[in-house]
Amino acid sequence: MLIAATIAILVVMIMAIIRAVMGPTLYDRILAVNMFGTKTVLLISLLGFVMGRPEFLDIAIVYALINFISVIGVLHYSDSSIFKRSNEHEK
Amino acid sequence: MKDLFAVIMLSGIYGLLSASFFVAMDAVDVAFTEASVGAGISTLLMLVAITMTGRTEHPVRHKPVLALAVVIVTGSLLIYGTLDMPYFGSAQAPVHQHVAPRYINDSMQEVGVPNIVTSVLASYRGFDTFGEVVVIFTAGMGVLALLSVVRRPRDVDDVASLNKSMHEEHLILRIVAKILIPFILLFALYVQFHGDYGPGGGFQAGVIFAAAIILYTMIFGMSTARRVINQSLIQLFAAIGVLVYGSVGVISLLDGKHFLDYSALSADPVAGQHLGILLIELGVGITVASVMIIIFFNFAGRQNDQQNKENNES
Amino acid sequence: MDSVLNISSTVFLLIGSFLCISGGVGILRFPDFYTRMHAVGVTETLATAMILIGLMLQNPDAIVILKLMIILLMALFVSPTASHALASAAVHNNLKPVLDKNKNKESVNSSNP
Amino acid sequence: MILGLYNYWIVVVLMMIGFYIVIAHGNLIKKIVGLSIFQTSVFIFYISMAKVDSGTAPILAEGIKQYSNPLPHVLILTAIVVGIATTALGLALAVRIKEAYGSIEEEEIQEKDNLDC
Repeated sequence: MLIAATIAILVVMIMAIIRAVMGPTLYDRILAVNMFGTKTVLLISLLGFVMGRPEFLDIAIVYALINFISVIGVLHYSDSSIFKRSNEHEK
Repeated sequence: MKDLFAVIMLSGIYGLLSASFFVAMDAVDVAFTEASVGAGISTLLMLVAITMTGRTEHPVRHKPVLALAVVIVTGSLLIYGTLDMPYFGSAQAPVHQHVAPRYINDSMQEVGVPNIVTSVLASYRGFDTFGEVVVIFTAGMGVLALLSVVRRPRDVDDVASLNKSMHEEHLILRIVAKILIPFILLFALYVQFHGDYGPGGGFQAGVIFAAAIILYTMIFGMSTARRVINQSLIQLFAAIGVLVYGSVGVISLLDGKHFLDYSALSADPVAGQHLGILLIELGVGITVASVMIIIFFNFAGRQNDQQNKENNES
Repeated sequence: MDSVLNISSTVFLLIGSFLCISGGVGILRFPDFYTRMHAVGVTETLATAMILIGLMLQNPDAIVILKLMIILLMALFVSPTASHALASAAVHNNLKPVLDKNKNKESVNSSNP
Repeated sequence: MILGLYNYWIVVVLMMIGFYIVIAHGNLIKKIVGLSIFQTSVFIFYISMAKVDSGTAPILAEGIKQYSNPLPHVLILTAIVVGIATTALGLALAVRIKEAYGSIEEEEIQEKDNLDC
């Protein structure tokens, strides 16, 4: 059962990568990366159980934190002036 | 891809993926580090850098056939070289015969720390780690020398008022960050001192600590963060971390033992090892955290500076 | 008792996996950014909660359950915040949703003269 | 079985992707991304060498006989943090180059240098 859940999460991760590569707008890419991050948290907690040593959930906690920080950071810096200018340029 | 932003997003995904690979390969400590470094900090630094250097790449003018040929030749030579290597996962490989069995079998008696990675990192190969810490310190100094800006006091007020207007926009973010940041700092301390028994240690804790400060800087603005964390104080801390590490070594020299031989620190050699590892991890943590904060502050400070200049010009 | 735990954990894991997959299909198939965000929102909170609860039922160890609770709490705190920040940034930078062409043509025209 | 060597081949492929990006692209930021891919391939090489079949993570616990090799983990752990520090240094250099030359494309920088001479 654990293995089935792991495989399901891997499939979803692949889908997120496809969206990150295709993503027409910047925000689609950020969304895909965010989703990939949360799925990684799940994958790591599942892997701990699959390998039979579930003590190492600290890594998953770090992931949840770092993922949040990086999404906020990406948004913060994608708001800066240079990006806006190049976005207008694209339009 | 010509859009560097997309390149950086994908490299962030690559970092996440390689960290989950490390978990699957039993390297929990490495996954811990890669999680906090590869996915978080490096993506952020690259983003700050491209806001300063421009977002698009110019098309390649010359044909990359030569480069491709070089790459293919090198790659096939390397693959030919792997043919003599031991198989994946084989327990008879030469790597597992040399010193590893001693670390696995004897480290519990000699060092008394369940996490073998920590005992090898801080005790058996302590000198090596000292070198790494000095390298990190030097890199921090290099960034400081390259990017530090002399700021005029008048500008700071402008930035502060600009930040105030931004604060009202990010109300929800601010509140959640206020709840989360103490938790992150506490978790960093847990990682720092639990490194003997589980995955963790000074390197990881330093990066997580710095990540919390970076979150604070991004949400509450550069000038507020500078008021909390003094730039010169943090430079002092980076040096103190290296000095703590080095002085532990010197103390054991003064006691007539080898450099970084912690059994000199206490009457009981195992207790001495515990104390030594604790002190050294503390030194590593302080240095890594302050160097990461220095790097980020300098990047972000320069970016703020550039934006202010552009605003003044336009 | 043991078999009850096992079966319920299996059920939770199955629901979680199904929600994950449906969210993954959503992120690929939905037409614009805002609808994709809806799909991701489903996987991020509900599916995460389901899978983590399923894992909690698998292991009787107290510290493991505590850590899983922390992860769950973090996920419930963090991902809605991140989604909110993402959506508000997208709205601020004038990213328009793709509206139904037949129904909304007039309204789009009237709002953008 | 020659297929037992597949981990090295993955490493070589990743390494060559990084290498190609470094030598074929003119943009300095992209070169740094390429370098970090190269770096990660080396990490993966070490970590995959450390893996032992049916071994678990090298943290001592009761009832476990086979551990993976801890030594490569130690080396890579420090290498990752040093890697981010050096990447930051490279990015700082790129930012300074942009300020001095107005561009981070290799060819444009060289043209400007030639004009100055």
